[in-house]
Amino acid sequence: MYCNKIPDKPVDNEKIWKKLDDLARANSLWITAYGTGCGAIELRPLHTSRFDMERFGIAMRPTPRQSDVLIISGYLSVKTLKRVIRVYEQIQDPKYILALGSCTIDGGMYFDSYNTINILDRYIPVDVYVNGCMPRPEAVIDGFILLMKKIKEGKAVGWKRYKENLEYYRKNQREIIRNWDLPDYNW
Amino acid sequence: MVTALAVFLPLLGAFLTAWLTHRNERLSLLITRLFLLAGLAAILVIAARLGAVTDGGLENTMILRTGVMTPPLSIDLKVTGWSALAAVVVYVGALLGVGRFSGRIPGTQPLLLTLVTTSLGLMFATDFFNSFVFIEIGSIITIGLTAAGRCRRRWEVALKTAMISGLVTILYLLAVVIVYRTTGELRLTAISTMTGFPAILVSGLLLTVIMTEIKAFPLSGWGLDFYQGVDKNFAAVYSSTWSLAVLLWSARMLTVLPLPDPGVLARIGAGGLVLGQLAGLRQRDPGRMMGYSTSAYASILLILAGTVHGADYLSLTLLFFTFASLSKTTVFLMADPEEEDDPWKKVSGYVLLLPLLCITGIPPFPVFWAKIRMLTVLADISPLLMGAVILGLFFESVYIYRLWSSRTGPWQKKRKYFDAAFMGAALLAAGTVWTAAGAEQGLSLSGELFRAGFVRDLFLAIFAGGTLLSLPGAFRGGPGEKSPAVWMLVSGVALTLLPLSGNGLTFYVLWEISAFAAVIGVSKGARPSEGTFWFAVFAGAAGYLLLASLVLSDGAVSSPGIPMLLVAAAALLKMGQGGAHLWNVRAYSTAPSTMAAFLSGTSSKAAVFLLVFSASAAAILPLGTSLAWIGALTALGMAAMASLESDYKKVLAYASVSQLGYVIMGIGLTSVLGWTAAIYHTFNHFLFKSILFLGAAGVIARTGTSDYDSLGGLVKRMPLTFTFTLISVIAFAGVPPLSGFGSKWLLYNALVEQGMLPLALVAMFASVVAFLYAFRLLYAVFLGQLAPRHYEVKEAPLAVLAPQGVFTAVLMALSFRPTLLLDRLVPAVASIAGLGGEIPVIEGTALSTSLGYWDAWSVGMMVMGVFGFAFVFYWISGRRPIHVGQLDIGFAGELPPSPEEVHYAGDFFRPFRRALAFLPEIHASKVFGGIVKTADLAGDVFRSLFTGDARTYLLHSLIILTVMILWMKGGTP
Amino acid sequence: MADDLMTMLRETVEDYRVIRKRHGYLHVSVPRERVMEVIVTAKSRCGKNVLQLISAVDRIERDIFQLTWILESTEDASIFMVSADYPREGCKVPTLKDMWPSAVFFERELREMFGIEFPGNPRQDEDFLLEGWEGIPPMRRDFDTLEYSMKTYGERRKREHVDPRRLIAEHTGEWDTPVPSRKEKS
Amino acid sequence: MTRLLVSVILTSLGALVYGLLLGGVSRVITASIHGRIGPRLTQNFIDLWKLFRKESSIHHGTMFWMAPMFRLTGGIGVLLLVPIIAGNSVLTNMSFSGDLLLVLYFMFFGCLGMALGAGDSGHPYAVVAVSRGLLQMSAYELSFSAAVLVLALGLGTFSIENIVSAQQGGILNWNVFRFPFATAAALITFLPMNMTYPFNIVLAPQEIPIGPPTEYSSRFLSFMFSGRAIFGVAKLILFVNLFFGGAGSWSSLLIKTFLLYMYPLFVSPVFPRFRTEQSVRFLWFVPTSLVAVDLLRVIL
Repeated sequence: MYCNKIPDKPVDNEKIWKKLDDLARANSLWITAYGTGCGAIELRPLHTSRFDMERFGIAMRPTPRQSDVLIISGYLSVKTLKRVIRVYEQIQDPKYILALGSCTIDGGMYFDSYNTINILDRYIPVDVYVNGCMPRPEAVIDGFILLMKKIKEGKAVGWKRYKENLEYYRKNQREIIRNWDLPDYNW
Repeated sequence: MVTALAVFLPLLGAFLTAWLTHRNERLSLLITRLFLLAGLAAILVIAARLGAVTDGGLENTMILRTGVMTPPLSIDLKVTGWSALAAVVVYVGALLGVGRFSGRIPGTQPLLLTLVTTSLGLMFATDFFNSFVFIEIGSIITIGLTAAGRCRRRWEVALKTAMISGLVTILYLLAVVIVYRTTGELRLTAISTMTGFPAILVSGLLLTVIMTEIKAFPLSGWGLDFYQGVDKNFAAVYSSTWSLAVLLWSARMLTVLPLPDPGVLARIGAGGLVLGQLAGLRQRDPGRMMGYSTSAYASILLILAGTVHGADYLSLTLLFFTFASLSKTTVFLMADPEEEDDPWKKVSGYVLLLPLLCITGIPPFPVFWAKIRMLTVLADISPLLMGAVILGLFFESVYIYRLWSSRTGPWQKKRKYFDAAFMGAALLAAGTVWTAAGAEQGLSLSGELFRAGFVRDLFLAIFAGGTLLSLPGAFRGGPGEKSPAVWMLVSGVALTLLPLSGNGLTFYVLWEISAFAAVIGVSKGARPSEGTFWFAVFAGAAGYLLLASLVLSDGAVSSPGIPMLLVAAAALLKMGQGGAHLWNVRAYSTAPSTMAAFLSGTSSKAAVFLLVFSASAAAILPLGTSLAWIGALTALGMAAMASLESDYKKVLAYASVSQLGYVIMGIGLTSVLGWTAAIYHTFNHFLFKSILFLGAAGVIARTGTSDYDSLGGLVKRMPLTFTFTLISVIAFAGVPPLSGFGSKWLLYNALVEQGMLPLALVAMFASVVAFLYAFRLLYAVFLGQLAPRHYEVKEAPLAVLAPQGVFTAVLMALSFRPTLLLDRLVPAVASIAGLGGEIPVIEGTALSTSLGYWDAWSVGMMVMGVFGFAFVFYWISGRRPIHVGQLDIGFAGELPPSPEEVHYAGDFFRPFRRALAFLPEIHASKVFGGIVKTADLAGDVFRSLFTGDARTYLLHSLIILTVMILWMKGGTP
Repeated sequence: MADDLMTMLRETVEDYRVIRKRHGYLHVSVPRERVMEVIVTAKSRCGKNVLQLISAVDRIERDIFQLTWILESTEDASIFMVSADYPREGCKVPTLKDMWPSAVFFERELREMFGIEFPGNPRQDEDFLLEGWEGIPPMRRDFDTLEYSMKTYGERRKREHVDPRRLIAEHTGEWDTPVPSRKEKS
Repeated sequence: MTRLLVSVILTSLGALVYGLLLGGVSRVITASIHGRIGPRLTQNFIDLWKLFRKESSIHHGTMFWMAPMFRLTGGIGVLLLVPIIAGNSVLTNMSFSGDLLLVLYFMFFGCLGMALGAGDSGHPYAVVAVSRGLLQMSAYELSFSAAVLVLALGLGTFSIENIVSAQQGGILNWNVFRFPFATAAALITFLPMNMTYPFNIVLAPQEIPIGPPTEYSSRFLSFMFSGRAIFGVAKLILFVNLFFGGAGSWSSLLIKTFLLYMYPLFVSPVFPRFRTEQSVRFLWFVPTSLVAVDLLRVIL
């Protein structure tokens, strides 16, 4: 029922279009509209006339298949993490993760919760952290601009890291997700 | 001497067995059989000597004096060729039944043998007194045998019979007294000389006696109770001995009754036939059904007596009653008398079929030949009378079909129940061959009934090809189904011969054979009863309409006016148009799938053929617009129904009816373009509906279900079936470049050319709605999630796959080069006289009219080119995509619970239902339900006559007597 | 309504204790042997037809779980709360699933968070919020969440503390909100 | 033949560029209506390139695979069957191979392919959207084809070129003035055809994640985007040909299509979305009754 393939290690063999590709990728960031935590509420203003994220080519996509960026918006419970992993793996390469809020960095105010992860980096590769509890829309936009910069420079390679170190991430994920029933890789 | 032997041998046997019966049962039975056989031999000798079998032999006479004195003091018997042949049936019936009845209820052999003698005596009797003696003895024996066996119910029946017999005796003796007083004679023929009031009185009395005895409506009440309650084995013997004897005696009497106007008999008969059968319409008890059927034959006798004379009368009565009696005997022999509630419970409908079809007069059974001759005579006298008779016969066929189709029991294991029945069936079959061979109107397969030419050859190809290609899959039925191959072959051969038939009768016979072979084929389905019944009823109705048209137009398949109307109605019924889709849907969904493919793909084209060929265009013209509207509305309505249905085969059935709506539309336009469109679409429909149903056959054979909700995702397991289905779906949806677009293009051109824009709109809407079910069909069966229980499913069997491949190849060829067909079709259609409108021009691969143009080849090439380019471009422009699993879908981060829960198939077009909700839901089934209900109510009125109380029946007889006498009195000056 | 309840309580249980009583609000504590009886009667006789919540409090000092059933009436929105004490170890409480199907979910939650068993609830062993939790239930007070968090989710990063007031002070040159620090206050 | 091939390729490419550009314009204008700055004009090109150059993609089966090709073929096919500039022997492309009826039915080609792909993806929402889409299509095709049939009957031809040439000689000869009601109906159906508010029940991202293409990613999606852009342009040209006098030159073609494209923009941003049955009911009755007026005029 599920595809049991393990993804190949990413290879860089196309140099000709790389510059153009990175430019296009940077200027067309499509977000998976998936609110993982409290910070999702801070994303809504980005649509509005005041902040208008569309001017950067950023748009919301309702399905992970068509998007590039997954936003982890704030604290992440173990239960949500499992879904986040599935959604993240279903996004097609190249893909980026923007982590909002202190909770994603070090647990924030939920540092001693029995059910909230403390360091997001251990479970999925984060490209840009935005500090704050919660970060204001300006901060989020700032994070996006940073992400765009990283993409243009070819440094936003979290997805490559993830694929290269899949066993490491899987080990960490399986450590805390006790009823692990996800397939080998969520295609 | 031989005559005496023939008559009195059984009586001798009776004395012998009376002595033996309680001493040695087996010997007694053996002796009974020996005596009956000897009698049979004797009567055969007589029949041969009289030359009864040859023409004119029916009237040859042989007199037997049994005493030195003259009648009534001695018994004088007059044997004619006619009665000799009937006597053969009496012997045969007794022989068939004696083993079953007497074997089960010991001590009845003497009475049975006496009954045979009495029956023969009554048939041969020449004067009133002799007749009286025989009637009395016969009645008493009947009562005695009815009461035989210790059963309270039988006693009741016997008592009723006794009461009726008593009344009959009184009335009969009264009549005899008057006859003797007036004429001084007791010869039966003496009464024909009577005049004045005595004649009326005698006629009234005797007519009441006859109607009561032969159980004609409305005096049939006791007969119904009799057949329902009596021991079924005795009923078997009774049907072809005493019942037949009484019928034939009455047949003789009716010709000599001094009636002021013999036509009155026909009217009584016709009225009784219609009303009596209407009352029987809802009957569910098999025994009672046979009672109603008997009553129908009694009415037919009255009609014949009132209309037909001379040799025709003799041969008709003989054909009707001997074979009907024999059939009835056979039916009763199949009953299991131990079963009180439903003696036929364990019988499979299949074995009942032969005698029942014989009773309803389906060709080529003997009763059919009698029926068609009767109708021909009636058509000359009064078409109205003929209509009434056809209606009555149709009613009869309805409950007979119910009797047959509700028998779903498996093949009876105990052969002993069937030995006699098989004998009866064999005799019926022999009789069939004999009558069919000797039928006056010849069958011919080489006439010029239908114009030879491309169109006829095209239909020939459809019929032959469709049969051949549907056949391979039919050898192995689907889950729970039996193989319909034999019947498909019979039906298909009859269909194939259809275009070659040389006269109207041949056409009709082939049509009916094809239809009823198909009905039997349908009955092989997994749950056949409902579909079979509806199919049989509608096929029967279409057949009767066709028959009426045939008789009215004197053998031509049709001529303008009423016959054309009838033919059109028959064709519409056959194609399920205008609300008649009820049978299609029921039959197709319950039939074996290959049979459904044959029915929908091939057999339904017979109706198109009938419409295209039976009528000159001029004949159809007055009906044209109505036909076109019926077609358009059917196309739309059925498409909507198909979208909301969620059974694979039912959807295909609706779709089939819907697509045929376009054909009817095209024919209704009576223009060259319209007919070209109709015939082109007929061919297309033949191709893609065969593919679809064969595909369904494969799917159902592999998965065992036809329910959308439990299918899905089969493309991964049955890719070839999917490909074929996909191609045919695209074709029938009319999407270019496949061939369905061609028929649409032609049709719209024709419609706009005729200025029928509203019609074009309806057609357009129907074709858009067709997308709904087209997609749903593909999705619910082949796409979406594959349920785990279907993981092991294999590709469809080759026997259905290969024909699909052939059909698809033809379809593809036709799609890209429609001119292959149109090159010949257009001139052929253009040459049909009476079609107006412009003729489309074909240049190379392009087709054009004054309105527009269409070049299938270049469209096809363009699509191929662009698609190929896109494909190649995708292929070379990057990495291959990864094929993921069926549950690897973006499900909001969740793992989908199970494939079934993710598969969205139930109530697929719910908003459609909601959007339609404010419209009153018009269901053809409701309309038909209303008709049935009305008929039921009307039937109830007459059914309420039959209270089951013998006193009521006595009262009926007396009332009828009074009314008749008063009526005839009023009629004479 | 409250009078109704009081009457009922007087008739059913002798040793009940009123914890709090307001208009349309009654909270009583009853012995655990009688609690089901009280709830059933409250539903059948006093029209308390909604089960709002089943809550548990871990009173580790007294070594009990205090379970509270919160019932409400849809007629006048009055609330009736019944509390009962259960021993912490091997705590078994009767299920209410036959009276309120929704009780299944409350009971599953309690089972998961406190380890309170509800024999008779067919779904009590299904996961409710925590997927595949093992070990001591997290809402028990003898469960050390910090230790668990450290062990499971790793040591949190050292954080660099920045007082926003200092930032503002650096920017503007003065503290704009002179709030006394905790030390000064004490 | 070569000329035809070159024309076909250039037309398709031109339509792609024009379609994407129009999409950009519409996004900018919508943003302006909202009081936002909005994306770049070339945003659609960027998106397309990004999708096209994504590094991985997945597929669910053969039909899923082929659906974007179907979509592209449907778009290009309709474009090629419609004469782009009347009288220009090259830019009539393949319109010699069929008349208006063919175009009308060929418009289903892409939809059907798309629906099949969505079905093969095995995603329930994709199929829910297909169900809605087919229903809505059945509704708007009724009135659109009614309008077209009225035109055909009124002008006595199914040939698009003839329809265009019948409209020459003054602006009052345009079908929009000859058959105002039919045109109005057709313009109403133009909204659901382009899946704009209030008829965008198919791609309703908030209800059913983006509908049929919900499982499509990367290059598949880029093919579908291109197909949709080209199909959009083809529809514009068809409408211009049918109702607005056709195009005699490049300039008039660009102006007319551009103006026609702007029209939904001024309807859609201010409307909420219909429910499916509301949409279907509206499209069954309102535009159809409009056509009926012209139908009666033509018949009587």
